[in-house]
Amino acid sequence: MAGVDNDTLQRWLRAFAASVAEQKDALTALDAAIGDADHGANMDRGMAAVVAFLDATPPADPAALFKQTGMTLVKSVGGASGPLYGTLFLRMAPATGGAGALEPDVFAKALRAGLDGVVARGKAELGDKTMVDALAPALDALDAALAAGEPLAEALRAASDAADRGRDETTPMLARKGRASYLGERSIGHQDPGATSAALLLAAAASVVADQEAA
Amino acid sequence: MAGVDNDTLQRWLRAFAASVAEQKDALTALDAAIGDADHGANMDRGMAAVVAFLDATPPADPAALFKQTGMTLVKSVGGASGPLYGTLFLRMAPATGGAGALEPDVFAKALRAGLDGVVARGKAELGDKTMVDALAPALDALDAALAAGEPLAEALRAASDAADRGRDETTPMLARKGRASYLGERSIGHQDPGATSAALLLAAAASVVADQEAA
Amino acid sequence: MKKLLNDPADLVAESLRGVERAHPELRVDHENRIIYRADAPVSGKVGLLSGGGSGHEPAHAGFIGPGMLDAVCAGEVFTSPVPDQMAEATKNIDGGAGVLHLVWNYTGDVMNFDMAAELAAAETDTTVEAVVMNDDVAVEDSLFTAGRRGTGAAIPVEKIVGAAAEQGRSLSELADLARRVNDNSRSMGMALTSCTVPAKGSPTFDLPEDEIEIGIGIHGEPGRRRVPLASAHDIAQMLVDPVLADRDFTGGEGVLVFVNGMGATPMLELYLMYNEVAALLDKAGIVPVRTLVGPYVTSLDMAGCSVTITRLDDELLRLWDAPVATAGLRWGM
Amino acid sequence: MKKLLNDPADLVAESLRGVERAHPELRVDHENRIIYRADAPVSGKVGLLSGGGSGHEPAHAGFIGPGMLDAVCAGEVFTSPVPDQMAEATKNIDGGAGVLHLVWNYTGDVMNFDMAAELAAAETDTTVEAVVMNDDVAVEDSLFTAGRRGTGAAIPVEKIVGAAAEQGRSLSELADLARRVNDNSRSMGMALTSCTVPAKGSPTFDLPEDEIEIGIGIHGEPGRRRVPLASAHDIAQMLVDPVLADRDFTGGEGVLVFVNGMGATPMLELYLMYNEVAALLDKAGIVPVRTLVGPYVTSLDMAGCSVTITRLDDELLRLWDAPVATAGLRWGM
Ligand SMILES: Nc1ncnc2c1ncn2[C@@H]1O[C@H](COP(=O)(O)OP(=O)(O)O)[C@@H](O)[C@H]1O
Ligand SMILES: Nc1ncnc2c1ncn2[C@@H]1O[C@H](COP(=O)(O)OP(=O)(O)O)[C@@H](O)[C@H]1O
Ligand SMILES: [Mg+2]
Ligand SMILES: [Mg+2]
Ligand SMILES: [Mg+2]
Ligand SMILES: [Mg+2]
Repeated sequence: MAGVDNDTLQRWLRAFAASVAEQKDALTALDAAIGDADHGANMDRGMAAVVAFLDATPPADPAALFKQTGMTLVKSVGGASGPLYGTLFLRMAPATGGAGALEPDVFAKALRAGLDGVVARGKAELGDKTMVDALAPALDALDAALAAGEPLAEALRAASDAADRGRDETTPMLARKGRASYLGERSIGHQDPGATSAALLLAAAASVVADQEAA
Repeated sequence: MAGVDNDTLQRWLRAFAASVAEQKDALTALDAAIGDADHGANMDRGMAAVVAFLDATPPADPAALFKQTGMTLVKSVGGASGPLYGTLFLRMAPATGGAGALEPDVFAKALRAGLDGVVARGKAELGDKTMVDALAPALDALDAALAAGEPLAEALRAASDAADRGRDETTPMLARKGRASYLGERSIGHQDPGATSAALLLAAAASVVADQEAA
Repeated sequence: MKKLLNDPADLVAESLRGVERAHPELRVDHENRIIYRADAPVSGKVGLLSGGGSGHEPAHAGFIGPGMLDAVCAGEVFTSPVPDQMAEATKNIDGGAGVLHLVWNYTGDVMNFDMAAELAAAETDTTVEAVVMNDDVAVEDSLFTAGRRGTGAAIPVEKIVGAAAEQGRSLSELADLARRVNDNSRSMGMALTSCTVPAKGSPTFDLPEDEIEIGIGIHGEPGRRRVPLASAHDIAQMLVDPVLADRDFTGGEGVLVFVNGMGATPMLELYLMYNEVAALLDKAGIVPVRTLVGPYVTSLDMAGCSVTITRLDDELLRLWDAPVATAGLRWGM
Repeated sequence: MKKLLNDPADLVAESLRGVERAHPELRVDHENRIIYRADAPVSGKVGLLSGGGSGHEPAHAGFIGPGMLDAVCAGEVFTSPVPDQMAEATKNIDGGAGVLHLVWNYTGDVMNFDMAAELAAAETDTTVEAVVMNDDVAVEDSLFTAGRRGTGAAIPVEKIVGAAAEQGRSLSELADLARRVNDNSRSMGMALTSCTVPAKGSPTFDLPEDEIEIGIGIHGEPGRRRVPLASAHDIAQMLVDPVLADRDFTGGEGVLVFVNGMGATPMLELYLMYNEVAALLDKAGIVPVRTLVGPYVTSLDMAGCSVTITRLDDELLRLWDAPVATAGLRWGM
């Protein structure tokens, strides 16, 4: 394949938006248990705004797409997830190097830059029970699979599986960042909402790239 | 018998206090349906205060007893029932003519003076769904029985039965006085709390006078 | 029942201790449950007395102070205070110009205030006048009922008469003014939920999740009718229509619009309601020149709201704007 | 869910329309959801900006006006506003002396205000400082958490800094003052019930009739621990003890005691709580010189309360007493 093109990336964001919309109540229910019951509404409001600009004026290349996605999320989400997801996409933009379609390693590097942005902004470490616990193992798995020569679709599948595992592993963790940290020990036993939405992001990527390759 | 003596009248008030205490929640439940859920608490507070002065400094004669009962109720009950029950007893006092024990017709006249006071204060007519609907038929029955030559105990039994019937008859009435009147048609189908406590007052009288005669 | 209290029987007494501790500008007679302006009686000024059952906070004690009331009597929850309290308060706020009783129209309150006036007349030489406030249009056919309830109108009546009393107006002038503000006011309320009287321990009535009560008072009682849960837009219509049908509010300097929270309704929702109410008034050509939004006359933990409209003329507007310093309403000082 | 609203998605927008209609002394930018003092920017004065999620009314818009804030940004219910709003507001309240961001310590609010400051720096030449308010002692081990939440301290911080800003103090002086008031303040809250976020439509958590949450924040979240329903007396102890354990409140001019209602708790109960709290402070030799009792920082329709103690020195006391004219706090003007 000639890398992930702009259309596929837009399909990725649309697929993510669709699964966020579908999982909205589930995400909010997770946030009700250890937070303030708005993660589903927050992410859905943001991704609906992203879909709206995709419909109206789809950006011309991946850098513009990521930048506008990041800006839109920052502008429309609020809360903790707005700056974090916003930063993730804002940092991905320059990492594309202006390419019209992203080679697998460029896509992976862009995602890594995004994660670094999330960590820089939120200061969360692995094990703090946040979205980082889904994103970090996912990007490690992606890098490892690409290094092992696997095609992007397979590598993203591995990344998505790792994100799911990372998400599941947040359940027994004690939260140390975000609102859930206020609960102390009582945060144990609940799955982190942000890790859950992050796993949806990886799953959407795996699915649209697999479709692109199949097409 | 030599009329209702001061001791019996005090037993009457104590018996009324006891049944109000026992029926407190039931009276409040009736008031919750068409009023503001305080009639049981109001009457219980007032009658407990009456019992307290009976324990501490029992008045020397019926006039003093009724006056202090009336003043105590006015001072401690509040709401609509405080002035009404208070006035009932305050008006009974002078109607005793200063007697140490009340002949049946004097007792009946005192009660009638009390009812007149209630009507003067509250302006309720028969059928307005108030305590008057229990008190008025009761005193009519009392007068009729005494006129027919029945002994006081029997006559009070008849009065108590008439109060009970009057109380029951408030259920289908549309309230025109007090809080229940705000409900309009919706007051229909509920028994009036004040008529219910008034029926307890007559029942207590019938019971203590029967005991006095039996003794 | 989940409430912040110790023994429900002590609720009013303990809450008054809190009022006393929190407000050095007030004086509390605990035995008689009277709350005074610390500087009462104000010499030469007509004393203004109100009061009623507890559970309506900030009414009534929240409206004592310069520019408003001189004292209030507190009853048990939802139960009128008693004549002795009122007579004692009347005596103590008489600065030589008489005392005006501002009475919320409920059978119990009216009868107790009547008896208090009789007592005061018998025991002292204080001149007492009483004005009964009765603004609630939910009570129709007032000839066949205890008459319209006193609800939100008490706030403009007490505020405006309070300002006029500070100017040194006479007892009869103030009584006329109170009647005028009352006549210029109409209210209508609704409940999303009932409330729990602590001594009872459970809600006064049950209201299913999909129904509301229209035409309630301020005592947790059921209203005039039960309707399906509706949008704020439709609820505003159900409140404003009967108010406007009952009185002409055009003309004058405009109106005071008072959207009152019943206790448990967040301000976020009250402002949304105000938006709906203001839009309806706009359509009717009625001009809100002053606004009050918030929980002022509550019914314990009831969720819901009421709307009071008061027509203002130039004089009433000036008196509304005059300085006031109470726990519940304060400006200009 | 029973609430006064139309579409839950429009709640914040429609409520802001109501705020605009009810308060001619405020100006509302609906597109950006910013509420301003109508006369902002005040030339020569440092602009004070705060804000946060909606659902805490009267916080935040209730504290805009002379002597307090210049603007606030409103987020969705319980969701921090976004950097664009904050940057826009910052620009518009800069009277030439810079802008102070008073930030409630929540991850989202802090990150969004950070980004706003970056934006403002990039787009304009406004000097911005930010002070984070974090007074909630329920959050222990703050090294291993997002840090203590900002709760009731915001009221004294915003009031005192607002008064100082009117005096023309510089941005850095005001930032120091804000930090000082924050450092002098500690809070602890509890919930009798959860609350219902309209977009969710059911309570955030379930709390059985016989249990309460101790150590809650202001977002309807569960607290630090769940305990059996207790008397007001015992609850006061559970709130006051950790506050006093965390900081010495003796000395100075005394303290400001702020008993805050979470939204659905009647004032009758709040005054009773104040009585309990004051008794405990008395025992500890702490002198309340100023008091605030009422719903000021709410959590929608949550029942419960929080206690905030702020140590006042002579300067802080004078600034607290200085005139203020906002919808939520007003005196001296
Ligand atoms: N400091 C942080 N670093 C990374 N992720 C975080 C941090 N704080 C919170 N999160 C993530 O944000 C999620 C909550 O997002 P959301 O509910 O939308 O915002 P808020 O907590 O402001 O209501 C958490 O589940 C967590 O995964
Ligand atoms: N005008 C009246 N005349 C006679 N009885 C009345 C009148 N108004 C109310 N009542 C009686 O008072 C009862 C209610 O008493 P209570 O609940 O104690 O007072 P409140 O209505 O002030 O809460 C009613 O059930 C009715 O019987
Ligand atoms: Mg959240
Ligand atoms: Mg009653
Ligand atoms: Mg009552
Ligand atoms: Mg949030």
